[in-house]
Amino acid sequence: MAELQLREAIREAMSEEMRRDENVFLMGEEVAEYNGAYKVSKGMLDEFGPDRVIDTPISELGFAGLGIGAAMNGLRPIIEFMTWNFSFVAFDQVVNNAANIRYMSGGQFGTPIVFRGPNGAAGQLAATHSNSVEAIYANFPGLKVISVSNPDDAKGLLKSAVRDDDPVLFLESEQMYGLKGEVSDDEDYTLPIGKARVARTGGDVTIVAHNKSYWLAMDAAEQLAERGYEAEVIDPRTIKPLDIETIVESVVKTNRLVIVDESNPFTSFASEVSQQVQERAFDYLDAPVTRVTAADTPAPYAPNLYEAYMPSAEETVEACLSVLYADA
Amino acid sequence: MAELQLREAIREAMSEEMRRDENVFLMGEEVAEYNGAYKVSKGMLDEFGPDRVIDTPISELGFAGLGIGAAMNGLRPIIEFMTWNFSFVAFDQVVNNAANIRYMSGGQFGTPIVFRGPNGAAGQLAATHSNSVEAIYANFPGLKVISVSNPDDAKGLLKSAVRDDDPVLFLESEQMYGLKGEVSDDEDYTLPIGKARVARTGGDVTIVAHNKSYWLAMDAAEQLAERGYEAEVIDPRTIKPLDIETIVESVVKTNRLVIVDESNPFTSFASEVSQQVQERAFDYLDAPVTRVTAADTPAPYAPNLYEAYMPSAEETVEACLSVLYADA
Amino acid sequence: MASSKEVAEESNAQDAANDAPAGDGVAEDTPKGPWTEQSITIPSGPITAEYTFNTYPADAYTHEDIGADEDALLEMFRSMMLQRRFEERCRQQYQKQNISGFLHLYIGQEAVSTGSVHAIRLGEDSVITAYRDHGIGLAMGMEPGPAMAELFGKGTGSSRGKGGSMHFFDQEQRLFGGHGIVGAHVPLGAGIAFAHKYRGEDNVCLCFLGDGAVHQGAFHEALNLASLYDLPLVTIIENNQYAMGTAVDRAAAETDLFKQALSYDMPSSLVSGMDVFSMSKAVQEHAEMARNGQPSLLEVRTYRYQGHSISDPASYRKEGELDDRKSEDAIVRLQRYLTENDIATDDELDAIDDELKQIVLDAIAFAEESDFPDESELYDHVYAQDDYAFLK
Amino acid sequence: MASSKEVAEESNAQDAANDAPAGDGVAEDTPKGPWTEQSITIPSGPITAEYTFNTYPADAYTHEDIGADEDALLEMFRSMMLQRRFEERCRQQYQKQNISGFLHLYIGQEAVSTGSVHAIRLGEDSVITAYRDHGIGLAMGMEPGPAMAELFGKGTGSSRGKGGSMHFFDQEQRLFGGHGIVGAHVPLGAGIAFAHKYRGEDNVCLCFLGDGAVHQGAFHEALNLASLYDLPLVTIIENNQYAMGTAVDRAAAETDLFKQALSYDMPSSLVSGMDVFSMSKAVQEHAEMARNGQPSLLEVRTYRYQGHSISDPASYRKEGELDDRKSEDAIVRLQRYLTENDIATDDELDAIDDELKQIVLDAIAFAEESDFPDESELYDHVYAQDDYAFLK
Ligand SMILES: Cc1ncc(C[n+]2csc(CCOP(=O)(O)OP(=O)(O)O)c2C)c(N)n1
Ligand SMILES: Cc1ncc(C[n+]2csc(CCOP(=O)(O)OP(=O)(O)O)c2C)c(N)n1
Ligand SMILES: [Mg+2]
Ligand SMILES: [Mg+2]
Repeated sequence: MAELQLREAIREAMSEEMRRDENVFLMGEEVAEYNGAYKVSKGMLDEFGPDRVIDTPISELGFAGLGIGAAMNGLRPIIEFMTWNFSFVAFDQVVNNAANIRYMSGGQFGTPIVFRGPNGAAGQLAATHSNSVEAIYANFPGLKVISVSNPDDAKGLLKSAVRDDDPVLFLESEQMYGLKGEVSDDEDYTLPIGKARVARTGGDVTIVAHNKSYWLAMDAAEQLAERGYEAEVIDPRTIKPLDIETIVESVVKTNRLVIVDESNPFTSFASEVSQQVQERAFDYLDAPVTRVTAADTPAPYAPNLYEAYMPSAEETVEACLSVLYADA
Repeated sequence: MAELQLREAIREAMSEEMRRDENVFLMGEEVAEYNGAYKVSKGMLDEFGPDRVIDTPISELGFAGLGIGAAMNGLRPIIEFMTWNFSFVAFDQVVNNAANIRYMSGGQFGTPIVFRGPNGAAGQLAATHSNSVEAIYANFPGLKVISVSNPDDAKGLLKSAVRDDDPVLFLESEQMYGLKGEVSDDEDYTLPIGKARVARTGGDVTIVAHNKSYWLAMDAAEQLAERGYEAEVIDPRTIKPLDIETIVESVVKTNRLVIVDESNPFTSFASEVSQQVQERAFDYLDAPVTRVTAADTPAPYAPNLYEAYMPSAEETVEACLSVLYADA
Repeated sequence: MASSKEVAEESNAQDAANDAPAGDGVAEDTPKGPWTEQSITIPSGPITAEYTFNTYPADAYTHEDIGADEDALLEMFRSMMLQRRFEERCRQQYQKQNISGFLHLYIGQEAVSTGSVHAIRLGEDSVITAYRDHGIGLAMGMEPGPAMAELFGKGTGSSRGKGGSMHFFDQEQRLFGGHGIVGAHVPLGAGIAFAHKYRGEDNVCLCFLGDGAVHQGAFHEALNLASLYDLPLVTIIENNQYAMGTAVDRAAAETDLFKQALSYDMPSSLVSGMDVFSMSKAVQEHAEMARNGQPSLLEVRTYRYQGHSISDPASYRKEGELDDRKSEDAIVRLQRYLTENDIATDDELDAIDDELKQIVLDAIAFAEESDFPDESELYDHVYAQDDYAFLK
Repeated sequence: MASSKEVAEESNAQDAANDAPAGDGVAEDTPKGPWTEQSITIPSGPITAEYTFNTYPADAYTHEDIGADEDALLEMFRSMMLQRRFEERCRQQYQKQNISGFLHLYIGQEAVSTGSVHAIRLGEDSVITAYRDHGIGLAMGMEPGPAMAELFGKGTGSSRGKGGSMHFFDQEQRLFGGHGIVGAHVPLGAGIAFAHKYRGEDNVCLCFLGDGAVHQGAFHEALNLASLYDLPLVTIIENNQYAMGTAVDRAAAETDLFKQALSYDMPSSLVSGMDVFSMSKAVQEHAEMARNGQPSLLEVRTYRYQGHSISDPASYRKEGELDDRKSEDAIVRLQRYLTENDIATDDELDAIDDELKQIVLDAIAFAEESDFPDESELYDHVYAQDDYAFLK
């Protein structure tokens, strides 16, 4: 084990996979000469050279599609979106091409590709630069979506994503790139796609939260503990395929579920978890499944509005208390 | 009242609004000389001329953005997507520009624009031509999303959409364009955006269904009636803003909810309705909210696979019987 | 060959002389550092640039010019004729409702597919196209039976009945589809070429698109990337004059589509799609360029005889236009060439035609007799791991 | 003026002579019918096309040449100097953490904004740009106070604190933003121009974008539409040599960005962005073309002195490159012109500078003293109907 920043864990995963398999390459804006807009790929150009660590023009639609074509022809591209906001100009390539080609070709061609980059709001970046995309992409069959909250999961899941034969969307976080944590240094360290992690056990309420929201949930759990309530915190890690069994198991025990998701609420991942849980654990629920999300507004710039916009540990505590029918 | 096809009702709404307000124009692929890929705009070029009924190259990203810019500068564009599948190449324009400009400019510039076209699967058109987009777009604050099931609603709601000061996405159906129904011929006939329609009253189970699925629900309701169960069928008509009150009111009465939605299930509109209803009517639900959707796969071409892929009246009946705890 | 690129470099050299912006071509040779090599000093006089584009007109080449022996010529005839007979039946089968969904026929454009396939290393080089894909599929050797079965949506179809008309794929022959979103497959073509180069193979990718697809951003982004990375890609615009009901000159501000290459410092040529020899010649020369690391663009002028899809009456044509174009028919042209040069007699060609008609009837029979896919296949091929539990 | 367009038509006339594809320009005059006017007969010889691009070098124009009297000249000086002083303080305020999010400084490019604004009918013509928007905003007359307050995220900000640095808008002066997604505002520019034409106004839209934005499909689709519909649009590429850390010649296969116009049958010119006179002259002439229904493209060669954003050390520059460019500084250039031509003394200019510095300090004071927006404003301006019940 070594202590790494999230960005270092991601870099290590990419570098190890590139050493292991020469069909793996990294392509994106500023990934090579500039060492990455957020320094995730720092030093990789030096190690792997310009044929495998490739700078692109600002052409997401073009290079996302180029990656998919390369994957159809035997390579395993890692395509970096500087942020997932910019994937919207490449949306058609991801949802119509990467997702469908295996199916449309009757299994003749696969698209083993990883699209990765930071997701969600990252401070006062305003409306067009604060999108959370997990729900939108997870709606499309054929795609797998991963969203990580810590360096160890990032390394293990990114390595699995690169080895996976299907298109995987890997969501990171700009504000967590500096986050440190213990990371396995096993060159073959992989984590299974589609398995949630029970990060904290407790019998009173279940909190499901991924990416940055996971830390709000852990913070809220601490505050609840001080009030005598034990929250079970589950990091789904994979958005799709969703490990609903682990979540249901917990709800059967706690009879209460709060989902923290920094996306806009309407048709969000939180809505999906809620629907699936109430369908499978209806008789076990003692309170409505409750979500804590961003406001249903674009992201504002002003610091106070931005704070009001984002979900918080406090709101999470309140939501838990309300499903516990305890007064705040 | 006159009996019109869906396509005629849409045409009448557009033509009346263009006669009323010269700032309204229609732009899209094949809308003018060809009279529309599905003949929705038949005759409009003759009436309004090439300056107001405008053919475009196959440049959805370009002309969607052109429409938004024109809206910022005082016009009221109606942009036709030949089908909503093709809106994915214009995705960024719709979700980042149309949706956010009013907010980002602090209210200085609005984007009164209507994007319209057929949505959803329309027969054996395979994976890239069968997308249902309502959930994806409704996730974005700043957008309004309407999906219609009949000519009268289409006319009243499209006229409201054109007069609305915000961007409205208007979802039709290729397979319903020939569907006939009585339509008001009042030149000022508008229906409020954000109001659901209770199409059939019943006390045993509530079925929420929009667009083509509405007809599956009505069919299912008939079959249930024969078995002695009265279903209440609600057509939300507006996806966002959602008229949750009308739905909750019904569920409070029936204590059971089935949602029919031909989209892929994960993070679908059905998931959102389910989440909101169980949050607001938790104590009234006698059974889990149940959805009937397309399979969680891309749309296949083969007729038998396609049939298995799509939701059906039979599945809807089964879902209702299961929430009624009656055996099929 | 005189290519726009070389000339462009000349004219740039000359630009440089009157100290205009330097740096053209720098993208080709890896720059010494990440910094700009461009000057911000603007030359005083106007800048002029001259470009030359090769042309490949009809009736300009003999079979020796394209290195085709007599067997190869008869193969070309078979290939074009098979496409036509196959699609004539498709129309009929659609009316019989054995085929559903969209059906876009290639009739009239057969010289483009056949000439291109003749020019490449079939099975090693790669090909990708849009939804008007029956012709190229058959020209590449897809079996008529599974092809027809795909249109019928049968389990024996080339894509197991999952794709239909718009999605012909053939892993063996390296046909990468069959794509339905206009222009969206062009970046895929660049990626397929990228993989060839990445592995150090000297194979190329031919990427076909329609005249209407030129107006999709994807086309432009892909061409810039192909040129920037020196990808072995030949991008071939099948300008059949219409995009659905929209004439090419009602959609393109610059109606000479081959000039699109100028923005990407790429050679381009203009080719007749009504002569299989011209097509083969052009694709041979440009594929060769691609093998040497120079991507290029071809604009092919051709014509579709049928409507855009089976449901289109094509009333947008000018009166007499269709007959006019049909008088250029590529199959008739080759037929004439073969007989006039005593390579084959009309009877021999008729015999081949009869044989092909029978092959198509057999394909229909095969499709009819085949079963629809098992319902469980709905959940196959969504992911590599079939039958994912969570799907159901 | 000799424009690429006219020459293109010449060369096409000549093409036509050796019976090359006709139809160029057809897109301009409405075609008689929906059918194609294009020939599919391919000319035998190679096709050549020659293009000419006007240039607007630095130090080539006097103030009379651009119709500026002495007051106007001093206005230009004030305008450029205000931008620079304002942004120097922005940097400092960012370090003080009064400004957050992204901050992209325009320092070095002031002649582009000021020259362009001088060339148009301010308040009637329209302007749209990307996120590096402080300069154009101030040049168009946005008040420094509300501008700075926007950067501070205050309720008195020009966008009520909702947009920040990337989203300057001014309805009064017709600045349509301030946009953050690279290239995505270019179609908006076409649409703004479309509305001017639709209403029969003789106003134009200036659309500024960066050298990096040329590689977005949106740019290409928008230019084709602008040319096809004859929109009063002047598209201005501010080629400041870098897109973030990527030099223009590491991203563009064709590094002469002005040649992008060839694909859209549009005139284009190359302009020095380091001389406010050259900018004004170029925009005047091209805006005039636009008023007459001819859209065009300008490539402006300029340079940003700061990093891409406040957090960028800009270590990708060549050694000495920055000083080299700074020696071309547009403000110094105008200063020299004013003094050498006895239009103003150094003291007078210093006095103006001092005054501007004070204006910026007052703007900061205004921003500091202003309140943050009321929390309820989070839900305002999502829709025209404020405070939609369903939002909360
Ligand atoms: C992005 C997108 N927009 C619209 C369509 C609908 N559409 C299908 S084919 C077609 C015309 C394409 O014409 P062209 O590229 O010339 O190819 P051709 O049909 O002539 O072979 C259109 C508009 C689509 N499939 N994809
Ligand atoms: C579609 C998209 N991709 C990536 C980005 C991230 N990004 C912001 S600015 C920038 C560089 C743009 O350079 P240029 O167009 O030359 O403008 P300049 O910054 O030089 O003014 C990039 C890549 C973005 N905002 N939008
Ligand atoms: Mg065509
Ligand atoms: Mg730049």
